[in-house]
Amino acid sequence: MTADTPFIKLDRVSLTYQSRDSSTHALDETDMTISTGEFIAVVGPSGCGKSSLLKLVSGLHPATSGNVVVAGQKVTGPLKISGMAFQNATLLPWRTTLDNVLLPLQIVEPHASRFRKHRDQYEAMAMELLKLVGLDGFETKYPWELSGGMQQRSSLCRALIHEPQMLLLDEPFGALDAFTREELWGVLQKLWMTRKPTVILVTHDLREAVYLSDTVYVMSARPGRIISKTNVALPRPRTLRDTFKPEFIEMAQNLRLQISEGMGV
Amino acid sequence: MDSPASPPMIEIENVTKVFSTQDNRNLKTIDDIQLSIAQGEFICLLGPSGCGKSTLLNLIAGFETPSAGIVACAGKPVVAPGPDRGVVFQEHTLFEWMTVSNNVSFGLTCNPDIRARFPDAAGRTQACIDLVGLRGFENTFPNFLSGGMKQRAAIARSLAPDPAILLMDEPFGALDAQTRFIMQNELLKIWQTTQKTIVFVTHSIEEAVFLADRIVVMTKRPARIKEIVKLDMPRPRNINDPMLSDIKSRLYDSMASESVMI
Amino acid sequence: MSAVAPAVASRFELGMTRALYEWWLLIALAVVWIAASALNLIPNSVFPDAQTLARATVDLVTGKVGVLGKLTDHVWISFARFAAGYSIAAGIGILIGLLMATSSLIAALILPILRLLYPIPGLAWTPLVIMWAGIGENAVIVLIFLSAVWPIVYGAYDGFRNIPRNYMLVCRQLGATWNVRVRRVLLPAALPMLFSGLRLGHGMGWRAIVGAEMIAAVTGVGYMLNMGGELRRPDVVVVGMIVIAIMSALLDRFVFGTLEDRLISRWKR
Amino acid sequence: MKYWIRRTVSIWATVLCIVLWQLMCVVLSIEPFILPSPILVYHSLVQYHEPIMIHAMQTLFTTLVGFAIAVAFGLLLGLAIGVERAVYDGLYPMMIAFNSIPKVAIVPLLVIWFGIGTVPAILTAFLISFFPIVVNVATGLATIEPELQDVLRSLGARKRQIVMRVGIPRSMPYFFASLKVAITLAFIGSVVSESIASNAGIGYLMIAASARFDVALVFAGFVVISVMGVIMYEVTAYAERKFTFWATRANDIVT
Repeated sequence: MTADTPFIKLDRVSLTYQSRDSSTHALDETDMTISTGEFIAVVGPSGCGKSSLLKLVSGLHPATSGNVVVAGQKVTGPLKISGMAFQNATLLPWRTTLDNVLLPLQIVEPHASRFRKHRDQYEAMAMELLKLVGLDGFETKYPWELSGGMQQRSSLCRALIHEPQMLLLDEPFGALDAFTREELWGVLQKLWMTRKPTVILVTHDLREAVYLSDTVYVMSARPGRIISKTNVALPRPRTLRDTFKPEFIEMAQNLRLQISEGMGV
Repeated sequence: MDSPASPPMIEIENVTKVFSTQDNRNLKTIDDIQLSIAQGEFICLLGPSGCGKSTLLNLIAGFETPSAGIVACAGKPVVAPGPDRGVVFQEHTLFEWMTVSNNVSFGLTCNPDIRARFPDAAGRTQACIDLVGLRGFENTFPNFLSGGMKQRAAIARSLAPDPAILLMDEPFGALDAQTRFIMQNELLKIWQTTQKTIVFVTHSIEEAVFLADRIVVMTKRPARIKEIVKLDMPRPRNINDPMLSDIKSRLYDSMASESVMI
Repeated sequence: MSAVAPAVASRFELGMTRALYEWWLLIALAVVWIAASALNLIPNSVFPDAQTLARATVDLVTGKVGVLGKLTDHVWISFARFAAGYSIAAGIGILIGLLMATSSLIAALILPILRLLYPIPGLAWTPLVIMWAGIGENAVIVLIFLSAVWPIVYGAYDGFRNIPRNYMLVCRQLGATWNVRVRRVLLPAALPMLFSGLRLGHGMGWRAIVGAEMIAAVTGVGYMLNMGGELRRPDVVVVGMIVIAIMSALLDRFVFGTLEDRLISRWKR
Repeated sequence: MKYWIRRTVSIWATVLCIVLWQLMCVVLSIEPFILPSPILVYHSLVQYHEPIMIHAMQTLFTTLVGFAIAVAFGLLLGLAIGVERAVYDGLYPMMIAFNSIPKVAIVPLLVIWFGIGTVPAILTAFLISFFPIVVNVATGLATIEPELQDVLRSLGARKRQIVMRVGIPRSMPYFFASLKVAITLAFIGSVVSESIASNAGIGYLMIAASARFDVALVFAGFVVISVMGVIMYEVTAYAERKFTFWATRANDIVT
């Protein structure tokens, strides 16, 4: 399913946040190897440094020690090859859905300098993505006219519009109700299967992790450390009905136990 | 419905609730519900959001009165809220300006009758705090507690006057998945220790299947009882149990037909 | 800063560095002003230099500027007037806010009037108040009242109105008595908003007192300041401004700050 | 029908108040120099409409000029503070100190510098009204969601791009909300300054009238002030609705 060359490699990476009068040891000696086009999920207790991992890989925050290598290069600053989405959709309320999706193209090169001339072409790209997530017909709506689930769909489109090689998701469905969340798993799976970016998904929801990913990493409580790696060999595309199958449930249950152990409960 | 061996703790007889809206329309939220709940039973009310589960809970609590039918607890018809039926809400439950122990003792000191019933309020308060695992946080203010600990304190407060019934309105709905799992286990422990009758409102199938003796599945508004699923498995339940996954699958289909997807 | 330095010294250093960092502009301006004073670059008729300001302060405190009276007397008079006007505003404002929150009928009756009167600046009432109450104590107190009362009403109304429904449900369920509900639940729950209304009202009242004394009184810091203007004494005006700023800051910081720490900050995050 | 009544309730309440006021004056036969009836006030308005007009125009002029300076200055300062941490650190303590001085206290100083008249009124209007604009614009800029900044930075956006694409549009609702407050304050500033140190404007007119015990004219001035205040407020509120219709989260805006 995945290519052999590692796309992301973390080598004994540690991260300590230093503030005025305290320091927080967020990540400790973490090793990770992620192949090109792989979908991985990171689960673990609250505040275990899962989100810090994303900051390191995206180059938004430098590691305190150790090496982060993405696409064969050591990460020293923002990479411009990643798309990000968060629990909060963070759409710009003064832009329509279409314009929100187009935002990265106005910033990232080489698109930014070509944007004005080739706007039609870019809009067609965006429309294609919106159609893929089921938002065609909503492109002229403003974010506040959309439901939470729709906002999250547009946020995913915005993260993917510049065709990033890497998609970083920080609990993207955490604020949605159960039904919408499960529906969006299907949407994300479809997006991934058509575009094949390398995905790191940070989540609380073990069923979500198993449903979506090729590999699930479990992190321990702070300071975060990878304590287990589980391959999910279920065939794709996966459906909600699969989540009631015994092997699925068993996998989720095992992860739950590992997390409890990692918390020292 | 099978009749429980002991006399029912809660009896809901042909209850209907109609609200009148601002523009003078009548909105039926609950339609002819019949349900009896045995002493010590753990009941989950499961249904789509906004279907009237909470209204049913409010009727048992006595916050609302039925438009038709009767709700009775321990053989007496419900006319007003009372300390015999503890309520735990999803949020805004703890008094922010009181420490955990003052919150818990509030129910023991807020009127003379109750004060007479619990001469050792301090001891009772400490016992409840210990029961929910909050020892060491007696003097902490709620805003300095995590979401799970807040709900622990809220449960302790509702348990303090020793109610026979605990009514819980999606109490773990605002917690993250991990904390929710811990709290569900904790609640089962408390239930087994205290032998309360619990009515628990939720829209999560997983939660209902993990907790309940009987799951009452409700339709979308106006809420009727769609089916009642009885679970005999011992606790703590193993989620791997194939019986449970069958039930979950069935409940999922049952719920899916009642909810409108976006 | 070296890591081995003793904690006390490093905290002091840190504090100094931070103060310097945060107050650089103010410190720079003060340095420029003192330097310009020393070189006699500022004409005293435009802005007082350091020496003049210091002398004016001493003269005013000791009462040497005959027509202007003693600064300390003015401060006390202004303060007493403020206390009187503000207390009345607090009492009446909280009462009205509470009544509005308890009855939607009262709220519907009062809100339109409130919306109409709130935007009218307290000082715009001055001509009317002078005619009704004459120049002097009463006029100033009424003007402070009229400036401070509106935010207090709104604060109390919002505070009592926005008490989460669940609090009342919990009280009903546990069978709390009326007394317990009011004293232990309603008042503390409304307190943060009520308090911010009181604090806002304090600011408004304090701003009004200067203008009111300028127009409608012959004593008080505002009057002294106005006289300074008429006597073309920028030094007197600047001393007055500084005194007023200090008085208002002291009240806000020490009275309201302490109350907030004691009553609210402990539990509100 | 009901909706229509609810929309106009403040007008009805005002009408009701005026009717009650008139009735009270007639029934209790209150002396006009204590409380003139609305009809007397109306007569005064008509009788003195020419001087009232002239003074009102003067007040309008000083208010608008002061307000315009405040908008330009406040917007620039707010942007500087919101974007640059060092500017924020340097200016913040001074702004707090400045804000705790009642602006009226500056009027005598302005009079010493510029003499009695239009300039102190304009400056008072400016000084009293720029503060909320600064605070709001800076708040809008400073509260960009960290996640959004991450999204933009991961795309390689420079600070200037973040400010232009997100910061400034985002601070616009805050800016327009602050205009409503600022115009009211500017109006207060010029009226108060006129009452203390001027020979023109509505503030001066009212003080002069009260010195002659012409109570009806004072009330007429009051009416003019209210009407002008409401109109100016509504104009800025209209501008807000028009330009930042997309900002539905009105309640997290500082006022």
